[in-house]
Amino acid sequence: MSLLSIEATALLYLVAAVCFILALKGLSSPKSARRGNLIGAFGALVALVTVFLSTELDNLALIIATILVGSAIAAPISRRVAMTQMPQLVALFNGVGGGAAALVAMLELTHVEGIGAVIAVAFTVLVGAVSFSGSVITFAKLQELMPTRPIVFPGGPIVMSLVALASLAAAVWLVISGDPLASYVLLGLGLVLGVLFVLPVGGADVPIVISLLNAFTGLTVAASGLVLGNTLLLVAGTLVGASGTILTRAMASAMGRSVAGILFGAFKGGSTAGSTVASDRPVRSSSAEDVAILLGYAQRVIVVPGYGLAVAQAQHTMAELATTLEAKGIEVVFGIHPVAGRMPGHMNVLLAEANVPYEVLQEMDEVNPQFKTADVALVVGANDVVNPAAKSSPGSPIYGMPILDVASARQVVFLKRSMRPGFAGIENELLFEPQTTLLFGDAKESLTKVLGAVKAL
Amino acid sequence: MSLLSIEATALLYLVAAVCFILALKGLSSPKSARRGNLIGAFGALVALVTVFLSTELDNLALIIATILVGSAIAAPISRRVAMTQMPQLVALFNGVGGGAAALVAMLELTHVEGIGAVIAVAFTVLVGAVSFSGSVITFAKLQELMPTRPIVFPGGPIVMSLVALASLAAAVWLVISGDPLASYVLLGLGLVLGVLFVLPVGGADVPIVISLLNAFTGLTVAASGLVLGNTLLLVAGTLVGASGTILTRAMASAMGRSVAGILFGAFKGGSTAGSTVASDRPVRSSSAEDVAILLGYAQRVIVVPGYGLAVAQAQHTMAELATTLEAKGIEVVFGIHPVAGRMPGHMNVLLAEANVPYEVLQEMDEVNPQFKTADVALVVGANDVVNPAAKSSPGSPIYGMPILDVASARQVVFLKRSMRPGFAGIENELLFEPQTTLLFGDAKESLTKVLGAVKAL
Amino acid sequence: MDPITLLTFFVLSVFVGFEVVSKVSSTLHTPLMSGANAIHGIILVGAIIVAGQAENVGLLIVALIAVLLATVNLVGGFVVTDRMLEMFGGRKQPAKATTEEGAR
Amino acid sequence: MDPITLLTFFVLSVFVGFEVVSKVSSTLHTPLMSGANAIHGIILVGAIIVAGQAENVGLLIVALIAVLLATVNLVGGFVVTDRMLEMFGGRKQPAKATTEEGAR
Ligand SMILES: NC(=O)c1ccc[n+]([C@@H]2O[C@H](COP(=O)([O-])OP(=O)(O)OC[C@H]3O[C@@H](n4cnc5c(N)ncnc54)[C@H](OP(=O)(O)O)[C@@H]3O)[C@@H](O)[C@H]2O)c1
Ligand SMILES: NC(=O)c1ccc[n+]([C@@H]2O[C@H](COP(=O)([O-])OP(=O)(O)OC[C@H]3O[C@@H](n4cnc5c(N)ncnc54)[C@H](OP(=O)(O)O)[C@@H]3O)[C@@H](O)[C@H]2O)c1
Repeated sequence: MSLLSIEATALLYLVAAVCFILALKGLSSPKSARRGNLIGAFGALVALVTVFLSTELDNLALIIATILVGSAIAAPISRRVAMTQMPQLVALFNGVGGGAAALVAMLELTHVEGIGAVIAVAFTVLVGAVSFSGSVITFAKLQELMPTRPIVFPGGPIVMSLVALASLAAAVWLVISGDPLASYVLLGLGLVLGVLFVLPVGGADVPIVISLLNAFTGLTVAASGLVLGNTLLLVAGTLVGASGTILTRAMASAMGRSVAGILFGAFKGGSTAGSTVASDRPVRSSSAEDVAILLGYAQRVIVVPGYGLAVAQAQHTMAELATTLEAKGIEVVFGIHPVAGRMPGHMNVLLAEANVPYEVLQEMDEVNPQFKTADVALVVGANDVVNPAAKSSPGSPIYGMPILDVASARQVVFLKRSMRPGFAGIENELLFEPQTTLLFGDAKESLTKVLGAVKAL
Repeated sequence: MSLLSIEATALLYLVAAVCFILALKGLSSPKSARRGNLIGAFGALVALVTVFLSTELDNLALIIATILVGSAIAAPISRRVAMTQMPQLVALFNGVGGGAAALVAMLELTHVEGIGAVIAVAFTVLVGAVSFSGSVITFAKLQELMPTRPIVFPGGPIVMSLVALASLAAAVWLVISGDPLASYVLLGLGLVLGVLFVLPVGGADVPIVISLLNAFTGLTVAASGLVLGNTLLLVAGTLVGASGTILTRAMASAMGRSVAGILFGAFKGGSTAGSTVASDRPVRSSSAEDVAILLGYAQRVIVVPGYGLAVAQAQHTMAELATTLEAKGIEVVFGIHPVAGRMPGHMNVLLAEANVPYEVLQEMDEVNPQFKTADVALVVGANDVVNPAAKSSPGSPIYGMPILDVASARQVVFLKRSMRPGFAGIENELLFEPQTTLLFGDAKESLTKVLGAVKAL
Repeated sequence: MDPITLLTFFVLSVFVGFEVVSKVSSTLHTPLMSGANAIHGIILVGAIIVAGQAENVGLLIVALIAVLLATVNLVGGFVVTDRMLEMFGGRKQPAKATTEEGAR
Repeated sequence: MDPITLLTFFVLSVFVGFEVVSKVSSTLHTPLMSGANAIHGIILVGAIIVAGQAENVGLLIVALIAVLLATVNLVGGFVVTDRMLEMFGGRKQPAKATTEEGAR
């Protein structure tokens, strides 16, 4: 149908673009974030209605059916997925977006005119493919379908460089010849490149890579806008590309890392996964019963959750333990480090899901002065975010990162499985301090035991 | 000449627009402000070179000569003007810009096609004229060519409404007929409107009005861009319009006022100038010699400069007094309130001009804790920024504005001419406190006397 | 549309994107990422256009795959972000939340 | 150029303008105002164009007045802002300033 004039179409697309800007604006402030997201969704709706009303489309029924199928797949998954699996779902959605952009550009190849447009096609196909396969690998890593540690194989950097060069050659071929075959080759090489690109990234750095691939997909959508001469795609894609770039940098710096370091760290040897060698220095470990007694006779307990709590899915058990302690008149608060866990804000989401009331979740700045008066700091699957090396040893990779000051609590209890270090791969001196006790084991199992023992007190 | 292709021209204009964006970005952070301004100037240069190289221009010699004359007028004035006269100069420059936009639009009237463009012409002529005459009045007020107090005459609001309606009618006439005569009428009405608009604004509110007129001029330049089909004018003008709007609001809120209140306050009676009735409650006043003794035997003196220091042009005398005291081993610092004086940052500029070294100029947050240990707080022509009513009386117009905590100094000396209140028009209880002494007279004269007496000690 | 116009759109959008997101708190990084992710799902518009112009069955199939992928990106992205923000939302108004809970 | 393109430029520039200036400290209000003021002096480009196309002496005189006014706005604006910032500049690096003064 062409119910809309060219002007009306352009105007409606502009409205959609403004909605997207407002969405991003809203999302960057906590108060307006949810409304911002809804404004974005509204903008998308406007754009969809516009495309249907303004363009002469064949295969209308098939298209609409496909959209319905897509929605029927995406909506329930998104609604049902556990909070812990959010990051991989976001990665997957990002990947399919990149894939779609690559396919759209390939299909437009035969229609475009001018060298500029063909360059945009080549860019979109290559980067879209990288984004697709890279996102699939991050998905697999986070979903633990494959090992989360960096995967490095001998000659990796050389293979990577060769594939990158080959992709460049295919892109040039495509631009010069306009041959569809070249676009298939480019697509294939892009897919391989994406895999090689993400394999050497360690599990905890994955969120940063997702954000980077997100920015990539944004740029491919912008390039598709150039190819199709569609202002909305251009503006929306560029917005995502630019804000995604800033966001990637912000995320990296919030955890004291550099983006280049993350991407090439594993190649260069200064791996992002750090050492995984367990220390053999003596520590004081104890039983679940001992920990239960410590907790049961405390007045103030501060819980510090971390990556391990998320991995062990122990948030519900932890919430129950907190409720049980509070029923005994013990004050329990949670100290949330901004980069604890797998993704920024992870702990807030996880604990909110486990119905931990908001007022006991405290940000780092709020909670830090309270450790002095706490009887027990219960560190559940966290390590780097409480490591005093961040303050005291200038050489360490986490030096300068603000940490939770658990060291000033009267007693510190660590729940972890072994003496292996955390993400940054450096030893935590706090483990060897006299006030520290360790309870070894999976966080969920340990917490279940402690919970039982506390109830039995 | 048409040495440049259409694409090259558009590209260079885009470069200039980016320079302007970077200029605004730079100007909003202290570290990069100066560089930002230079980037902006570079952008303007690029744009000028571009217009000469890309457009077929008659009268080239005359145009260049006029530009040289304009530069020869503007540069020396700008370079030589006293810092105290900055605000009026900015107002004047803003006004001429608005005037130029109005003239350009009028001249284009015969060339434009389409109702949209004629509407843009009407807008530019009207708003440009308002901006021009309004700025001239603000200039006259600040330069004290006319009284700075709000000028209200009986029936003012009615006259204003009539002129506004007439302008609207002329604009409609212009849009419908495209008659140049209508544009002259509109120009004339705009000039009258600008005068009526600014007359009722009190002296201290003038900076906010300048900022508002600045945003207006920006919008007229944007509209001229529409008329001429020039992207650079459109983008640059819009930038200034949008940032000027935000800036106007920020300035108003920094001094606890609302923009609407400022513009219509005088009409509604809740005037911006506040009361100017002198209080007749008893105070302790003393002689310059007494003040000199207080200062000469102090260990720490904190000087709080304000509007009166600027009005009296007493900054050089104040600086000399500070140097003299420091030569006697007395510690002197200046406490700078962000909205002290006539314009934001006024005191910094004024005292920097008088060669007061940077390290003794302290911002409000730095200096406030130091009043407790100060022997004398010397308040020179300031009033509202030290008025405790901002903290203690919720009803007062300045309630909630952060103030300099002079009340906690051992002795407080006020240099002012009378018992009249400051800008906000409310009595200052601090004047009646036991630790307070007043020295009446013009700030410059009083300081000169005190300086003489200190030297004679 | 001429290239410079498109370039201008691009440049202005870059500034908007940069400025809007700079200085966001780390707590919001994930929802912001996921929200931005949803926005680029608007490639669906492009996928619909190419699907509507597909000249043979092969091309149509590829185009419909693109439509499917883009739909998943768009719909899933907004839904997942909304769910995430639902959890964040309350956290920011502890006072109100407490009252509500007290009222129950 | 078509109206919607111009509108798009306008809308994007509004966002850029808003975002860039929001949250500026009050100390910088005056220089920022004066810098923005200088930028709109770019109306000089428009004034030059109309002066170059003036068809008779009357129009030319008006156009040249516009050129003069715009030049004053542009040149004066940038110079005044630079002077103001020169004074501000040092204030922000007290340590450096002190060292320099000590060295003399
Ligand atoms: N939040 C983010 O956005 C983000 C993103 C990327 C990277 N990072 C980085 O990740 C780190 C996060 O710090 P963190 O303190 O939360 O984590 P961490 O330093 O990585 O420590 C996690 C601890 O949990 C333990 N653990 C793992 N699985 C467990 C299980 N099933 N049960 C019990 N314990 C378990 C580990 O020890 P065992 O192996 O001995 O059990 C380890 O000591 C920071 O370095 C941060 O920079 C964060
Ligand atoms: N900085 C800005 O950007 C800006 C802009 C607009 C408005 N404002 C407002 O202006 C006020 C500034 O506060 P402020 O404390 O600096 O000034 P203020 O409260 O207006 O007080 C100025 C004082 O200086 C005295 N004075 C005037 N001329 C004098 C002279 N020649 N010699 C000696 N004293 C003289 C006046 O008393 P006498 O008449 O008795 O001498 C008055 O008490 C605030 O309310 C602020 O919101 C500031």
